[in-house]
Amino acid sequence: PRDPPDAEFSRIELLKKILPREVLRQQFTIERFIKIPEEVRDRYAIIGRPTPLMRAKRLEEYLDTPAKIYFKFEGATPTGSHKINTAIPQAYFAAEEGISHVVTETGAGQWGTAVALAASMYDLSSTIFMVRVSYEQKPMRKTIMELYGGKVYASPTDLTEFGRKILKENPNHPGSLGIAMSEAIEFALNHNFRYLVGSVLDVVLLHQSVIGMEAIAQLDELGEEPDILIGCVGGGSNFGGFTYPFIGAKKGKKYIAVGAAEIPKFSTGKYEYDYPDTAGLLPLVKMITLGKDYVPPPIYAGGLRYHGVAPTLSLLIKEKIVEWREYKEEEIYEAAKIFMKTQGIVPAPESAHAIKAVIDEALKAKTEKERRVIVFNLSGHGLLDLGNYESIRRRVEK
Amino acid sequence: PRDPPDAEFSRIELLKKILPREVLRQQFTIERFIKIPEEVRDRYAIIGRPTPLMRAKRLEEYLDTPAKIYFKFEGATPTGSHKINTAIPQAYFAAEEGISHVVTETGAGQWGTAVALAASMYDLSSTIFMVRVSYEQKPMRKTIMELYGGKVYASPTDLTEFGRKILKENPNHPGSLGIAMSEAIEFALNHNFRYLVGSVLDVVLLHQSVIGMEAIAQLDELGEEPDILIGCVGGGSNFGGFTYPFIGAKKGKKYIAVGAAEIPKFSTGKYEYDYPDTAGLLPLVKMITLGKDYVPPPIYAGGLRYHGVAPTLSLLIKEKIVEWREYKEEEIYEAAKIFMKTQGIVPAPESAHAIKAVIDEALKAKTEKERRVIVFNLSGHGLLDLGNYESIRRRVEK
Amino acid sequence: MKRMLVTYMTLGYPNLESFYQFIEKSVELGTDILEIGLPPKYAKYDGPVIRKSYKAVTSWLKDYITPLKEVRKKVNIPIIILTYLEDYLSNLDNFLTTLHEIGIDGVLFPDLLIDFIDEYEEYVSKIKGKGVKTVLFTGPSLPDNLIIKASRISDIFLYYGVRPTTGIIIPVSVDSLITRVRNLVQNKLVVGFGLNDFNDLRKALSAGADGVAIGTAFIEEIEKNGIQSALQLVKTIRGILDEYS
Amino acid sequence: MKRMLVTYMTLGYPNLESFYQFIEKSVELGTDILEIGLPPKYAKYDGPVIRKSYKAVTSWLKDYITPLKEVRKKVNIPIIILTYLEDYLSNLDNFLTTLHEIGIDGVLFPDLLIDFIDEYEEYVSKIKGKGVKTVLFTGPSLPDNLIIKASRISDIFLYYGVRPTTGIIIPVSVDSLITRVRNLVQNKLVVGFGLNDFNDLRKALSAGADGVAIGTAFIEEIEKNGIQSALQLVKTIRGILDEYS
Repeated sequence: PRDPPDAEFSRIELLKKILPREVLRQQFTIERFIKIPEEVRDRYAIIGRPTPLMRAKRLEEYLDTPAKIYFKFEGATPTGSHKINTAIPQAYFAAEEGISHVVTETGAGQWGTAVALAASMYDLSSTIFMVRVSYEQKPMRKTIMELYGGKVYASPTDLTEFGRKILKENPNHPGSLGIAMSEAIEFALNHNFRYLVGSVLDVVLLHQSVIGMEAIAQLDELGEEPDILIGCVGGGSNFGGFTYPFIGAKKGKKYIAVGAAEIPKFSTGKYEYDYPDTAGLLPLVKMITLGKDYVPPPIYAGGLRYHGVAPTLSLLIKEKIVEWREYKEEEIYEAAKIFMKTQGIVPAPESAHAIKAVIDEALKAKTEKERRVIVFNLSGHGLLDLGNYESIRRRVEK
Repeated sequence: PRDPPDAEFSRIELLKKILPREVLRQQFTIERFIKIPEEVRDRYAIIGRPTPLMRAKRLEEYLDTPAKIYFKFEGATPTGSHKINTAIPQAYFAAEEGISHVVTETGAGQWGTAVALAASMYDLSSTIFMVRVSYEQKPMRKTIMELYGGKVYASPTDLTEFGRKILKENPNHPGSLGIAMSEAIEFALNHNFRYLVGSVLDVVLLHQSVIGMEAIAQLDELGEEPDILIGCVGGGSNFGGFTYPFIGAKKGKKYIAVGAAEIPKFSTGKYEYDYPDTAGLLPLVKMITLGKDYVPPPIYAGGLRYHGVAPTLSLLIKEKIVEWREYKEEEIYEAAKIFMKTQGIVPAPESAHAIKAVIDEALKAKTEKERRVIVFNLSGHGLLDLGNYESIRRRVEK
Repeated sequence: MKRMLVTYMTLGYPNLESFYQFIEKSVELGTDILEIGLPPKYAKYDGPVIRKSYKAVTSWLKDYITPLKEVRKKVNIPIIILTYLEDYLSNLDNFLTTLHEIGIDGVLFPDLLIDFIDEYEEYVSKIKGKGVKTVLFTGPSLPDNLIIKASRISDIFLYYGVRPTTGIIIPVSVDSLITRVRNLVQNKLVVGFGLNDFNDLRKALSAGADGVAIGTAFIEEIEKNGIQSALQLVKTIRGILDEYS
Repeated sequence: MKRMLVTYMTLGYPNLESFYQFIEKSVELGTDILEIGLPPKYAKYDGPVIRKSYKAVTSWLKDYITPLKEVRKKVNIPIIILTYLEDYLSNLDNFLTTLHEIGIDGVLFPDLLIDFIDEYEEYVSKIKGKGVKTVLFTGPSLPDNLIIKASRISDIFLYYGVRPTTGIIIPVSVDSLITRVRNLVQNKLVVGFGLNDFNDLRKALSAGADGVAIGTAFIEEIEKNGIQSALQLVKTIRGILDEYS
């Protein structure tokens, strides 16, 4: 990470002020293995970890493939996605430091939900700045955060100087992730609260590696050797969390990162220093990026609209250790429907991207008559994304 | 079951025409154990059975109780509730009989969702008559049914004579469960399809007993002897499915059925012959009932608004083998919030009734200084009921 | 051991003349016990065929005493009256005395163990006290211990209805139902309710039923093809029963 | 074995007179190697304190050659120039030749292994070819095998920055970081980047660092309390280093 040229303030210094100390330590650690504190393991057990590793038997049958397909189901956690895996340790480290309150921003709401729950698990208060347009369009996400005890505000708010400035210019400003994040950070700084980060940073990928670590143990128990590992990429935390343990243990022959064709970062992104956040408050990191000011089209998988790729994953892609795919949302929707009808689970639109790649690889295994073992991360369920499904249904099936 | 006096047609004969043959056979069997067909076990595995039996450790800590609290989590299935447990075998038996299409009605949508998925798992078509007012107010439920491949109609429809008659009288009729069911049955009869039943009937409780059978095995594995078993009661199928195996195996000392104080069937219902369905199309059964024409108030736990109690459960209550409780929705809401904050799971509003009783029993164990083992059935998650939570929040927290 | 044929007919169906003819001939053809239905107000546990027969006769049959006397005169085998206790709650003594005077052997109230379960023993004493035998009606929905108790006090035989209602062939596993109840019952076991399928009949006998009660099948046969055809059915069933003797 | 003190100072900070004074005295007080920073256009890997010092001097310091010559005259110990390769891409040969002529011992480009990783070996050859030593800069974000390779070709010592930037005390486990890298490195290992906490300093030495590079701490001290106080700090740190000799 580096500070931008002629920075008015040091982003690295800001990190130090807003992140829980241990989170920051882990961000910059070089230890290969970090013990999960007992208090975090406890909470992991409560949210249902280890999550199940399931075989997609009916999908195999439907595709008539010799491949075996397994998936790690992160949607089995109460908040319905992998996000909780990092929210818990981050909240814990804040609590350990004697902090009473954590703050974050959220767009579609998954991350905010995870933070609200994680905070409640350590008896912390939580404040979530939710992009106004989502706040209005996704009232259920607001409800669930509040049920978990989170205080949710439609950003821009008048709680921060930054928010007040924007409201003054436009009282009906719809908000943006960048604005919400700026407000969250300002709010945390002003009150000596701590800010929790949802993706991209190494420390987040580290926490998410519980997914891959569990999956390795579960496959071992089944006596399976994985050939292909697949995940979708928003910022890269579910993908990294799932695949890095396999890569590190030299398990698997192929790792496939899947993105949305509508946000073509793998195919057209540049590998350069960029801000991980649209607000430009975090230090620059070297990554594959479409530029922080890139305006993504409104695809139905909101979580994949991120402009960059986590630095470590960017490097693995540059080094050709990880392959990538990009699919169009019509293809994704078809893949999601196949999965729903065969396996019953409504996948998160993001996770459906992984499913599309799985289907392609399974059909390739069929053509090549190879009994490959394909394992993918189903990073979340789509029960709170049915509105998005409805919108794509209208577009695709009209 | 009996036909009503001066019946124009025999309800028992109707059952024979609309239910899959094997479903009817199981309804009237006296075998204590019925083998689950391999093809049903397969699908159970796909939907994640056995569902987890989890310890509510943080709830115990929160209540500071010497009791151990476990719960069977039926919300872990893809459709989010126990309903799928009977939809699968019913769809299977229809498919086995060579039927191509199954039909049902749905109110809030849980049952319709389960039927749509179960049908898709055996490559059957499905038609679901959804009460118009729910169809309009719960569009996400409609979306998920359609994603599973179900054909969903807002009832009353012009697809049936019954529906046409009602529409002629009032083209904007909001619909009712009774009307939807009448349409579903007429539709099934006209096309030689089969009708699937969601609760109350013995055969449904039989299918649901997979919950209790699994729970017994899971507790055995943990070396736990249950003292108290608790479930909520809508029609009685999740309660019966969960507790009957324990009662039959003489495991447990106390069984508690929990209902809503707003629908006071346990406290004021009569034990008499009544129609299990508001349409009056099914045979009369002897049960605790508020009368099929009882109009329940609009509480937030829609699934508990049913007027009766499954006949077998009614008898067990009359015989004082099963105890009952009734709680007001404000109490339920508080219990749900405690559970959410301690265990992270948003319970279905129905299941939250069980949680309230669990909390009371755990506090009683504390007062009495007894290390009791309390096990309850968390029959579903509430992720698709957040609108209901929002509505009760407004009422209670205003 | 000879298996019993319990032949049911609604009193006066389809008309008095044919009714008497059917009764007499069926006895000749091997009926062991006659079961005669008195139309109740609400035939809770009867299927549509028998209900229709009730309806048919109640339109003209106002007096049950005379035809019952006539039947008693014509046949020597035991006669059991099937009707619902519910209709006689206010004048049970009277009703029983009348039956006794006519020479009817017993009564079968299908609602006794279901709708009057809390007081059934008192009713049984009362019935027996009036010199009338009582055949108890049981079925799969009753608990085992109740069936055991009922079988001990039931006169002539214990009636076991394999289906929830008469005449509607709900798919049930007749053999396993009967194997199970056979082990509970020391008394003679007569099986009925929807046994008009010969397969089911054989299954019931193989599984140890001491007899079968047939009703709907005869009424349907009369309805469709007339008395002679119904009597032919009596003969056929008698033949099947005798295979198991 | 004596542990090395690498003392950093931005060229000309806070003014030429004080700068010379600090350099001379710090060598007297036990500095083993001087590291002198030439303000770059974009100080990517420097923290706010050092960045501020760059800013302060660039406002008036237009020529780096004269003051460097002066320093070279004043001290005998090795002098390393810290600056960013990025700024010299177009005139690297020239720059290196100038340094060599002045008598500078070596250069340290912190961006070499990060931003020019694909061509770093060519650059190292080129630098050495001009008679200038090259001290390679590494840190925790570089892969082990790169650190091993770099340590083999780094002159004088291998620089290891424990934190992502200078002067900001990001919480890292200094001891485990150094224990780990110590096992990879045969060369002398000098540790820097945010070592102004004595605890961290001791941890680094205990874990096997051959020396430490200190910069931000001196600049902050000058800023707050003046040159004498900064020199006092040099003395203190020298003392700590000597505890581990």
